[in-house]
Amino acid sequence: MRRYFGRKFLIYGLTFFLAVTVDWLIPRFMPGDPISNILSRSLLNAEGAQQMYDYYERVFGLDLPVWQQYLNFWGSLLHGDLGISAYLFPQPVTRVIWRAVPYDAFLLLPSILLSWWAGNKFGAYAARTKRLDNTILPIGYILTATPYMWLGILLAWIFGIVLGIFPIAGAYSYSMQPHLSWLFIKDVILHWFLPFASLFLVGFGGWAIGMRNMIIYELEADYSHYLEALGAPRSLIRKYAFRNAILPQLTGLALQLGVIVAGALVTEVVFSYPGIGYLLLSAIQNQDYFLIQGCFLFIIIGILIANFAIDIAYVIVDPRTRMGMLGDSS
Amino acid sequence: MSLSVQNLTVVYQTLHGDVRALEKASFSLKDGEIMGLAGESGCGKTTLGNSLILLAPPMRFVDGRVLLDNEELPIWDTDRMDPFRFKKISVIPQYAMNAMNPTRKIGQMTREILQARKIDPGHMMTEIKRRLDLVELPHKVLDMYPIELSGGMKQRMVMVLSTLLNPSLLIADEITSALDVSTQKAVAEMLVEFRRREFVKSMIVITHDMSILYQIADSIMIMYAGQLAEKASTEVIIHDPRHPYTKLLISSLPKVGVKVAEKRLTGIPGTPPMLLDPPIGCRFRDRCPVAFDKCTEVPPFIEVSEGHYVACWKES
Amino acid sequence: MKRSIFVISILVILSMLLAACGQATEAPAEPVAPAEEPAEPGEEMAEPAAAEVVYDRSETLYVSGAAWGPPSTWNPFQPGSLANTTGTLGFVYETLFDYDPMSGTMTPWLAESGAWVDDNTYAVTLRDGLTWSDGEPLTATDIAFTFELAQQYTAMWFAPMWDYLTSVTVIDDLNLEFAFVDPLYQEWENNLYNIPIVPEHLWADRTEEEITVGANENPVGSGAYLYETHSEDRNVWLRNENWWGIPVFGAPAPRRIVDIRTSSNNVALGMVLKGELDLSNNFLPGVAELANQGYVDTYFAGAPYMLSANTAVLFLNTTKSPMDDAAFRRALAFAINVDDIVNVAYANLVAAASPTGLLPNLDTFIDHDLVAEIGWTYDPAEAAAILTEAGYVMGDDGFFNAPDGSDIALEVTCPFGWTDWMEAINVIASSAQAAGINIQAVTPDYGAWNDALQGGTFDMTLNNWAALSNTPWTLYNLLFRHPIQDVIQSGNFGRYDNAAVFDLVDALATVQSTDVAGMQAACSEIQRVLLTDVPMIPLWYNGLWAQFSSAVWTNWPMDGSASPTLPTTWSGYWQLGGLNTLINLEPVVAE
Amino acid sequence: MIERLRNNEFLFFAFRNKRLRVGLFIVLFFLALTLVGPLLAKYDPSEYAAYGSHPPSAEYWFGTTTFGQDVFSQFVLGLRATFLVGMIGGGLGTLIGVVVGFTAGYNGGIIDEVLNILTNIVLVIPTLAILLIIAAYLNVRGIVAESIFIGCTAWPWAARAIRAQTFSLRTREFVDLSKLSGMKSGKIIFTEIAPNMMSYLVMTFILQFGGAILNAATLDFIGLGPTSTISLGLMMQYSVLWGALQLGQWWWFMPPGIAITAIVGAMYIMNVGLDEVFNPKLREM
Repeated sequence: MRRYFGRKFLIYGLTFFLAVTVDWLIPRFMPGDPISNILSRSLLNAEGAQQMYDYYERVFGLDLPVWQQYLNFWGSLLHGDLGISAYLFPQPVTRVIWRAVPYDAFLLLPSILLSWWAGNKFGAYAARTKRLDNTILPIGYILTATPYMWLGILLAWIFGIVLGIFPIAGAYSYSMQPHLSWLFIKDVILHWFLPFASLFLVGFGGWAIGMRNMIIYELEADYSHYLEALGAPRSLIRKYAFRNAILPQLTGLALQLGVIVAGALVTEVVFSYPGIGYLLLSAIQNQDYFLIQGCFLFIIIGILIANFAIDIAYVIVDPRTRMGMLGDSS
Repeated sequence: MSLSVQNLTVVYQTLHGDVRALEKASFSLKDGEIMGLAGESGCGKTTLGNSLILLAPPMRFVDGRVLLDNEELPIWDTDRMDPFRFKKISVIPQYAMNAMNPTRKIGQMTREILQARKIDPGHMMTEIKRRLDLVELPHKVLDMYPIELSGGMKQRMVMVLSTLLNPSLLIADEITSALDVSTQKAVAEMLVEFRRREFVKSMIVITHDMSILYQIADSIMIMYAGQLAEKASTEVIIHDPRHPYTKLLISSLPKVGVKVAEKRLTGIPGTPPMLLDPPIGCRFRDRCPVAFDKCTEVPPFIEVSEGHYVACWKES
Repeated sequence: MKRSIFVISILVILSMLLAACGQATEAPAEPVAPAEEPAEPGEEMAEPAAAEVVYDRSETLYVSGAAWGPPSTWNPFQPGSLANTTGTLGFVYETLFDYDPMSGTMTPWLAESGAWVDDNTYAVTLRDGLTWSDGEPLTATDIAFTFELAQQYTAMWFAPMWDYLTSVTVIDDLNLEFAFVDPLYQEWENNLYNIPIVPEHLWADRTEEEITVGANENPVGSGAYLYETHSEDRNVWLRNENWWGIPVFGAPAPRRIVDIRTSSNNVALGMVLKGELDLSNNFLPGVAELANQGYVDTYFAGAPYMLSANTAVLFLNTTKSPMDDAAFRRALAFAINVDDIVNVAYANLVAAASPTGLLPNLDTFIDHDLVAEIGWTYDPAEAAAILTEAGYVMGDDGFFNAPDGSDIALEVTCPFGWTDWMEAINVIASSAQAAGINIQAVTPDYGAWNDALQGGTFDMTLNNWAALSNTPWTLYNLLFRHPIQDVIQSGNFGRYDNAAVFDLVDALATVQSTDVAGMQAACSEIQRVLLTDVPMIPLWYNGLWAQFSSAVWTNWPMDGSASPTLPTTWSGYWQLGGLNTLINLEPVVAE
Repeated sequence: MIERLRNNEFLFFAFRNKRLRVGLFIVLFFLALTLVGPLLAKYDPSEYAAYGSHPPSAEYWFGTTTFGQDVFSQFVLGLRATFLVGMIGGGLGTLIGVVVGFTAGYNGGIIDEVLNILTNIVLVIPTLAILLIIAAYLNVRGIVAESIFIGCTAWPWAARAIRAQTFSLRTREFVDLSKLSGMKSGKIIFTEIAPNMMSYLVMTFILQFGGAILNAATLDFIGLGPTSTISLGLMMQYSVLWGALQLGQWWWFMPPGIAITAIVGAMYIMNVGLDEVFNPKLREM
């Protein structure tokens, strides 16, 4: 167990370090010059431009030697300071991101957890009968194979445009100011539903199939046969199979996080939902390296935390990890 | 008569048709008899073992009757078999190493199985503990996960578990093959001990390992290509086999007590026939040194002397 | 386990929901920058409105197309690209004058009048009774303060003006004088309606950083609207009922303006079709169709549907061969099929540009005889003729080779994702190829494109950074910006180096704006250089994209309506008549 | 005896397996369309075939875009891009995965440790984030470049799976070794591990193939795809960007989505089919 966590921490540590370094490289690596991008649209005459350029360079601290910039980056990072957004100048990056985080949590957590839960239940159920398996399994496959944004587009087109049931842009109506009333909450949920649905459906399909396959393997496992030989009822066998099939699914969840984040990004783009993914895209389109850095960092941290949570859950449900027999190759 | 099997025929369903894995097997076990069941791999001995307790697809029951303590076993109907399993007939499977749910504490799993069989685990506990002592397992294994046990310990745990309800027939399938020699010996002796204490009435011990049988079996039954070849007391099989196949088998063995493992019978030219469409008559015919035209008919499995059955025209 | 997960996720949903609302509610109430305390009174006026959380459609105007991103700064001195908060200049902060491109006249705004007393002195008289939205009076000292900020801080965009502005003298509350040496009359006039006047009593004790780049949240100005709130995708402005201008100009019709930042134009399009948007200033390619079907209104009933906002110019890198050859450049001008750009890439939403590059509002300064004489139109044959004459030889690959026999293979670029321009450069490339000039269309990412543009490493590229202006000098000053630097922030990207024309432009700058004839003469000379030497090629006028619906608000400016003004919300256009448009609007009376 | 039947039964099962057949058919269908499509397409993908947007018709089979480009022509070219990405990206991903996974699994020990940590790191860092940066770093991008960095970031899970597989096979062989005396381990690798791995590799590749396609679509959609050609993802991006939804130009955004979903879905279904073929436990008798 100690070994298990020791190794996990090592990996997370390394990952974080590398990620941050790569992150720091972004503005230095990418083409274009953030400052001239800021100034490019402002109609200045020659000397004015030059003066402003120098000024901004100081503001962004790009006039220091590289190694110092790197150290400063770590320094300010530990103080939770990610610099100033160029595209949302002069807003601090952290503030911009914090404004987006709740929307992500609101969109991602329910869709991930619910799709995982429902998918597993459903997959286990589908594995039970051949008929269900043959009819519903393909649907699952089609769902996982659907590109997030396309499902988003479809839902937006059908429910937003053709049927006009749901709004397809923003987090709440333009005609409202946030306040606590059922009207507003309903409005928020209406805006939230389609993006949630597209994330949920794609995930759901994947988990259902994963679980279905897992269960089938487990039902063929030796311990299942032994139970049969001892005349144990199907219910017990299924119970064991499900419990054991959940474990790989849990690992799967950890592995999927990256993909899901990507999915969330494009989904937010389709529905212009003001989460980090959407922010990241605008940052990229506007060459706002500092904001890109911030978003990237947040995503990494989020995923690391999620992974860690899953590791803990794993230790709780799987004795083998506790025995430290599996290390991390679970 | 603890067990009597008559004309038991079981096939494996494959897409190319039925593989006749067990052909008209008829034999019986006396109360308290430990019968060894030997033969090359793929000769159908495991099929026989399984068909007695868990006849599941791709196996298919074709014909025959099985009486256990003069009661018919509905082996063709897995649901109706359930009441007998564990209570009347039980098994120590080939895969005993992985037989236990890896994510359940052993004690908990035991309890759940017992409850599932409508037995109050409560007053089984003392008995379980007694038997753990017997197989030299500490009581705390009940609070352990299978992964924490060594191969031998798991093996013994499964033995205790399978025999917990004192079945009158126990099928032990290759229980020793995965163990090192010393543990093998111990496990084998425990089987005898179990019978002595009447945890089980009689046993069928399926194995490649003649030496084990030599130690513990009262009688040995030899199978070839899905057919019974010969059954007799251990002494007789070892020293005075009658069936040509048995003879070759025994003679091909090095000194008794040495492990033969899965070594193909190099002594005998040819290989066992494909059982998809087995040759008519005696299936050993093609390889048999003494085969003659009569062998195109299936030889009956007849008692040539007290408790000694042989399926060979030469002998009848 | 399963149950727990279920429960958890339910809880999560609820908590997130509340989180989102809670977070959203506090969003507007951002930590306020120092020296904002006096903003309180303004807040109070906004008070009753702030209580409203659901807006009354009939008094609200929904607009979009101005913001490039979420509102981030309310600093009126923030240069163009960052002014995601349209209205900071115009709604909150006002200028001395207003320029109406439709009539081509300067209208006094904060100023009651302004005039050159002599060649080096400009006198301004303010209107009486000007007030800041916090109740303080707006006086000449505020004007002086504002102009002097630029003297103090070189990072202000209009700081260079102090090269010829020597002093600002306050005479009394309403009168002040600006003293100059050799003033650039043209630039000065342009600045008159671009420099926002800020309140001294709130700005005096701000640091340089706060003034030049501070976010200036909860701004307090003198204008017709008050900042009410904002979020990621909108700015909400509330009418200033105590605006000094109401008795002068009349009150703007909409009580509240929600300026929406749509993630992409298609969202705006959807909202326009649903009638959720009253005025969209986004570029919507399909809109000609919709206008014809009557779903939306545009300024012109037919092509080009839109007014012209700026000139898309093809800059040629004159430091590279063969663009360093005037003959080649002129041939290229004949080789580009502008009509295809207009018809295909823009589906008739734009108009072809005059070779002089000047927008229609400056038509008086176009020397039409000159254009007729030496201007160009699409004519591949002519292009071929010019090239052949200049010694270019048609190669067997169907493309001309340079006189020295070397192959010609050029790239025309625009940023990836600027789809209308991407289509445009496709047309440029294909029509040039048809004329025997080997040009490929290439679309790098914005950053790389901008590097090449400002670093002068491109072959030829599109640019349209000269804004709608009161003077031809603005455009020509951009096209012939000098001196030429290694990195050119804006203008003369092709590094066309011609002292003669530079002098002409500088001369134009110093012509009194009242001296129209003088300006025309100066322009004519510049245009002669432009047409003969072809340092760059003006192609088409980008539209002042505007599509509006009369479902809730009517009397939009349209071709033919009495004294039309610009139907736009773009940042920096409010003082170009945008505000008058709001004043002229009329609510549709229910039933 | 099942063991002995398996080999000659493989093809039999393969052709009998419904899922495998369906999946294969769909993939082949689109592949064929990719090959013959350009011949059928009447226009150049970027050519302005029509004046403005038209719904599908005999002239424009899939209609035209807002700019009047022929959707069908773009579609077939986009298909090619999609398959290319799948092939190169999926192939590369599989290759790296195999090398890393097999080395780790077969050698074990410190090599395993190191590779394992590496794998986990790449696994945790969200692929897209990296792709975003790489993609943004290249100013002018082509399909091949895109495929390559997709492949370079997609390998970890493959490596993991293959490592585990190699590991189990290896250990399984040890048991056997002790059983059957005198069989050379080299022979084991070829007779036992290789065939088992083969099936596994095929399936890994198929999954990587599908994954690469989806990744590419995502990149393209957010404008980080190829800048020099058309792809299905780009078609989706443009259609959304230019208000195909609002203007009801369904013929513009439907085909690319359907194609991607169908191809990837078919891949996955093929995968189950193969799984059932390779793994007798899952066969339906």
